[in-house]
Amino acid sequence: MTQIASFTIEHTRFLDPKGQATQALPAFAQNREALIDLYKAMVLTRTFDAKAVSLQRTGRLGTYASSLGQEAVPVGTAAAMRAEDVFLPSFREQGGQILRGVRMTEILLYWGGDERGSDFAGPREDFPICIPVGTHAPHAAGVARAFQLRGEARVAVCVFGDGATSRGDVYEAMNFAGVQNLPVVFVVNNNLWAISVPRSRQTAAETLAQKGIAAGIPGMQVDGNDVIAVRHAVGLAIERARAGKGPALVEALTYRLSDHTTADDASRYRDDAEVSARWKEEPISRLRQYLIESETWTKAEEETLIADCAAQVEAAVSEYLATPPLPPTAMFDHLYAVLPTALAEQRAEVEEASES
Amino acid sequence: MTQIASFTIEHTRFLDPKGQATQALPAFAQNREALIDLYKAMVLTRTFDAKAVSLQRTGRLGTYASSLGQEAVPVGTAAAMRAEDVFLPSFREQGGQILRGVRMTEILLYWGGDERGSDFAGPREDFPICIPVGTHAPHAAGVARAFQLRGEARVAVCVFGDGATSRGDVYEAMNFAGVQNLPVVFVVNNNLWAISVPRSRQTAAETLAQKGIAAGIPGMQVDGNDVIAVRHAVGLAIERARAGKGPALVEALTYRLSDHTTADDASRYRDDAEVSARWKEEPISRLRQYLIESETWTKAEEETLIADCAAQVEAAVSEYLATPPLPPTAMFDHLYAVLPTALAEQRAEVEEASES
Amino acid sequence: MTEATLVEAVGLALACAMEDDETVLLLGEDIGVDGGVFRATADLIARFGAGRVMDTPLSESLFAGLAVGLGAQGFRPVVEYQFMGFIYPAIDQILNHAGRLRNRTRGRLTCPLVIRAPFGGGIHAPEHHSESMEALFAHIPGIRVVIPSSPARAYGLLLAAIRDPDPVVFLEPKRIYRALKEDIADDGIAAPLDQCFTLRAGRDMTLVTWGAMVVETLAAAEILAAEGVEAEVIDVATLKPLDMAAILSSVERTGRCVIVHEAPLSGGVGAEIAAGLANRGLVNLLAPVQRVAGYDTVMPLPRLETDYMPTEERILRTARRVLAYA
Amino acid sequence: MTEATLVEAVGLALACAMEDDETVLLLGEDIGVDGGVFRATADLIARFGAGRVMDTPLSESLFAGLAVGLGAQGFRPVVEYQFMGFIYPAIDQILNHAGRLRNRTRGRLTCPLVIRAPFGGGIHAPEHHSESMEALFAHIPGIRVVIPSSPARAYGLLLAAIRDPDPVVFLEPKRIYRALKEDIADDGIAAPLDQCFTLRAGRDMTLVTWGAMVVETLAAAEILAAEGVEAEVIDVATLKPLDMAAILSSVERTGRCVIVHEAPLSGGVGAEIAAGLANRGLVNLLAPVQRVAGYDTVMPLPRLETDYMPTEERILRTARRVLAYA
Ligand SMILES: Cc1ncc(C[n+]2csc(CCOP(=O)(O)OP(=O)(O)O)c2C)c(N)n1
Ligand SMILES: Cc1ncc(C[n+]2csc(CCOP(=O)(O)OP(=O)(O)O)c2C)c(N)n1
Ligand SMILES: [Mg+2]
Ligand SMILES: [Mg+2]
Repeated sequence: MTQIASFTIEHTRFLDPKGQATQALPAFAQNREALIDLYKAMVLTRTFDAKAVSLQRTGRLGTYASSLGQEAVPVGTAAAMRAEDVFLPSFREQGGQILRGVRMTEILLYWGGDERGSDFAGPREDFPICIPVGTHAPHAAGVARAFQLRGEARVAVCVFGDGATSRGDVYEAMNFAGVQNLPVVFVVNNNLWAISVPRSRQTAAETLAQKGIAAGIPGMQVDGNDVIAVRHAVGLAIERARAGKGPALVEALTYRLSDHTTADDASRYRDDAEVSARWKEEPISRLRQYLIESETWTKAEEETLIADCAAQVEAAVSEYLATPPLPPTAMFDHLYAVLPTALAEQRAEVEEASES
Repeated sequence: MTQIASFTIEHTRFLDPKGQATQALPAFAQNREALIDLYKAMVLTRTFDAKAVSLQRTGRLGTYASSLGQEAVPVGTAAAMRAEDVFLPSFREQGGQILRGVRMTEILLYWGGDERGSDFAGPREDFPICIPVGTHAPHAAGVARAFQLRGEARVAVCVFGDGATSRGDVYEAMNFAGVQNLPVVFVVNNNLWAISVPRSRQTAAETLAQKGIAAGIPGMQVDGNDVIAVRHAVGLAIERARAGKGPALVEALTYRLSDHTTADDASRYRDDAEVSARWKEEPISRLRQYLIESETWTKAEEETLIADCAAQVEAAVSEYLATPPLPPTAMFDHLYAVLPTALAEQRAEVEEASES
Repeated sequence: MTEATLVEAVGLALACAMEDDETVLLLGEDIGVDGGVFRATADLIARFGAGRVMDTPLSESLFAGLAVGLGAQGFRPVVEYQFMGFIYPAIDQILNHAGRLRNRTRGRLTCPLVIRAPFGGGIHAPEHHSESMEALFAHIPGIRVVIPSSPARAYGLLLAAIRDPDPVVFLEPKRIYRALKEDIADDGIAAPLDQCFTLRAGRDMTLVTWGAMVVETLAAAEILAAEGVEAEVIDVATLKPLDMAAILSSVERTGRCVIVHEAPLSGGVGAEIAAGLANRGLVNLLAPVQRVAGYDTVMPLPRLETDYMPTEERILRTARRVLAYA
Repeated sequence: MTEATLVEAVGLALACAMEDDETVLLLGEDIGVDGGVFRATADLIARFGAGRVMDTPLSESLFAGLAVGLGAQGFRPVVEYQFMGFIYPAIDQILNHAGRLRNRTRGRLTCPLVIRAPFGGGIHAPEHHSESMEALFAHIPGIRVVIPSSPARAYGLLLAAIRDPDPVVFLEPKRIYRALKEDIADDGIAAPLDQCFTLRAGRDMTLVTWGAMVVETLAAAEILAAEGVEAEVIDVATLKPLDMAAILSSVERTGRCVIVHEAPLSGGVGAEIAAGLANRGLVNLLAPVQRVAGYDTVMPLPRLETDYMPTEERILRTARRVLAYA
């Protein structure tokens, strides 16, 4: 027997659960403003999530997927991107979408059942939320291929969950990205649960990062509750991809503190004790602790931030609630570039019905 | 950064291209008869393939996929199986099927366009040839799950090509097999080409064996032109699986000396020089060389074998050519257990048409 | 007798089938301790164990293929897809393998699997959760497509589907999962496959439908009855193979037919029914056959979904036009 | 003017579109140096380079998704599936993404992709290589389904499909890939989508068909003509959206209609056409609409495939029955 290949998987963390630095922070984190921006984005995300859940509970929003406890993953990821990169989120990355300029009103419209929620005023090339798990990984490869063909220094960034790593689509996309050396970064939000299925029943692989090995692309794991680690590792992967060095897979290890969605009741399948224990590791208090201890964050600033986030979210909610639905005929208006004549009769029927 | 996982891939070979042992042979190969049986099975396969190609060329068979140069993979694999195991081949493993008792007449009927070719008289639980690449890997996992549920010490063995490793189905099946610890062995016939696409354009992974790492299952590579190595490594994997220790992936590195199928002309995309060079590594002369040099194989034995293989193949061909087609109504007769009344009219129409 | 909703009846049928026959197995996402996103399999893992009620990884293409392997080995797997919107990766296995295995091996290997999925709109579900694509399955040779429209039929038809020796795609109208309760004897008696159910007898016209649309169609029939028009209401139930004989014999009597389905109009199963009537060229047809269906558009998100779905009013409007036909 | 077979015309259209518009890209298995298993893309890699003519790994589900990403970025990807039998893993991407992207983003992101696949029986191909499953696509909202039936129409319709801003599934009848040559001007002029083509005018009956069945249908029409019956022959060409207006106007004149397709009868696109006629309730229909189609069985392996496929004789038999109808 001859050994012909060998691989290792590394784990990166900068802040431990108590907010203590475990090693020297990366360059970007030397900048107070940069860290505070990450902190603010996470707090805004949590404020937004809480409001969205309460809108759902009071019948003013459809099913909603909170990112409670996982804010560092989308926020750290989006923070590592440039404006001209393209973000392909799944359904739990509102934190990253907001940071990239998707309006909170749009996100509410989407979950409130209105297609205009995916017509982002902001990042026009970003993909809408992807519900069928993992099916956007091939899109990300396609977007990256477009960049590569045009010789653009842009990167496609695709986020999906631990459950998604069991989908053939995700594997096929990573494999293709590897063989074509595409500028795409895949980020796994490993929150340890796919609805009721724990990570351990999803795969026998010791890490999800090693899924990259099958595709011939580098895989690494980070502490997904440490936004500095996420921002750092995803940033390295993005800049590596931008430099033409190909794709990578980053596994961000975090925990879903909420139910799967508002339609779920996690107490049916998950121990409360497990959840309580995990609260000790969540990303916001961890970074706050670090900021406070490095004496760069005051109580006054915290209070201002909380008030500010609440106000921003309230404004978005009001705008959302005040948006009248589209007319029923809207279902025909962007079906094709030009409505085929064969459909004119159906459209007329809807128009008539909605007028009567 | 902390290293949290590491993996290695090993390569196994016993006989080099000249038929020289590179290390002590495994136990089974100490037995002259065992080695001669492998040799005979490979020669029979090559004889059968040559005949099938010539039948196709003369319009007496449909498209056919020869296994020229790759005989060691199906033969070594099937030889490592027990009768009660279940074989799930793709379309190039006739050598393994024949060894397991599928009649050559049946294989000819199949490629000749007759469904009875998949109604094996022999291994009744073996799967028929699978044409849609890689789609039988989930079947193998299902068969293995059946064995596991019934507590049977049986193993499902699934063979597919290097191209198939790019299919999501194959990954999903391996991943599931891993997480359920199923008694299934996946064998990749890595003949370095998927029609015109070379292995290097299929994936950036350095080996195909490492595809197992993503599924959390062991992967290993063997010299697929060394039937002893194939028989040995697949045998170890099968017995490991039988003992309840879970699935494995074996990559057998070989070379497709023929066109992809009789419908293909490989000279359009592949250098003749590459093919000629690879003839030096092919499995049959390699084992013959070893047998001759270890003085267990005589010229007379070789001649008898060749005559015997030719006779067996001729008998199968005659039987095949003498088999009249099914009546047209046969297309209804195994569509459902009982033909639904809604289809009676269609069947009657076919019956009428075929009588007139 | 147990009072049960449609989704509870599904659970009762699964339990009954598993009790009777230990080759019956369940596979799917979250069907174990969670009991399925609609709770159809609630408590079954406790009763039958994790061997027979298996939470699978998130691999939709895999499940159907796994079931083919299990089926060939003599098990009767029942696979749950969480929503029809996620079943499409399985079409390859259903079409290329499940529907063909018996035929291609001349009966040597068979595929007694059931694929369950909730479908249809009207519950304000997220994107991709509300479509009705039964026609994609109804065109595939070698399989059956069955849709129940009441708790009792869900119970009986699901039992029949599980016991059937061939693959069945069993689609559950989730809008009426909990719409009403019905007494279920839970006696293990299956309902017949391949047959329509006449839900209401009538002589003046035939309304043909299936799934959740049975509700609006029956309501429309009640209103027509109040106006003196007796509409026969047929629940097709098995969409493939189609019991055209039953539909023909009704329309032969009534002379008028309206077909109602939620799926997009073009190429929906309603087309096959209308074509079946057209092919037979009923002499006593008093009006052209009409279809009331979803539009040939993408199913809108919840704010407009009710504008997409056929309503009692649309059914009535069409029925009246058909009745008015000279 | 070049003389070209249907498959050569496909190649000419691809080359013309790539020459005109550098956002047009090809993806698929073996389409590069090998030129595609049917040689449709022969020489294109030499002419346009490996960037625009890309051999993909063996990942059918991936291709369509890749094309969605490329399309959203302003490219016009043309994806080749080697045979229709291997296209089914792409249905998820076509249905859940390609057909919806424009609508769900209100036109912000679009999907101008073309998916090509050869289909149909009659060339003694292996298992899974001979099916006709166009109806599965024709039911999907937001896409077009186009099938050419001659070299000239293959050229013109493929150009139109590539230039169309929305997704098109373009299915090529491989039995007639090399059946005849036609003069192609290669002038970059597209043929109209969404319209039927009348291949033969006639007053006595309408024969509606598409793809390879055009051959048998025209042959049947010739024989009828010799008997004094003038059949109009319509090639549907765009199966979705369907040009019912053209079919209706023909059948209104002729009073008789036979629909011919190779796909299984039940739920085939013929059902939608028959239903469209039934819904309109043509007053001057002289005979019931009939369909001549493949059976609702698995397409048999080559030894019996011609017993499955509609023949000129079956078309004639049905046409005569329709003509004899009182
Ligand atoms: C293809 C598909 N199958 C099933 C579902 C239903 N579903 C929604 S989210 C989810 C679990 C996803 O788990 P994971 O990928 O870990 O993401 P998470 O929800 O934990 O963020 C499932 C099964 C879906 N949306 N898409
Ligand atoms: C899903 C699918 N796609 C495409 C094809 C057409 N095809 C047949 S064999 C083949 C290449 C297979 O390559 P590989 O897996 O390496 O097996 P090999 O033929 O080399 O033994 C292709 C593309 C197919 N049969 N199935
Ligand atoms: Mg998760
Ligand atoms: Mg190969």
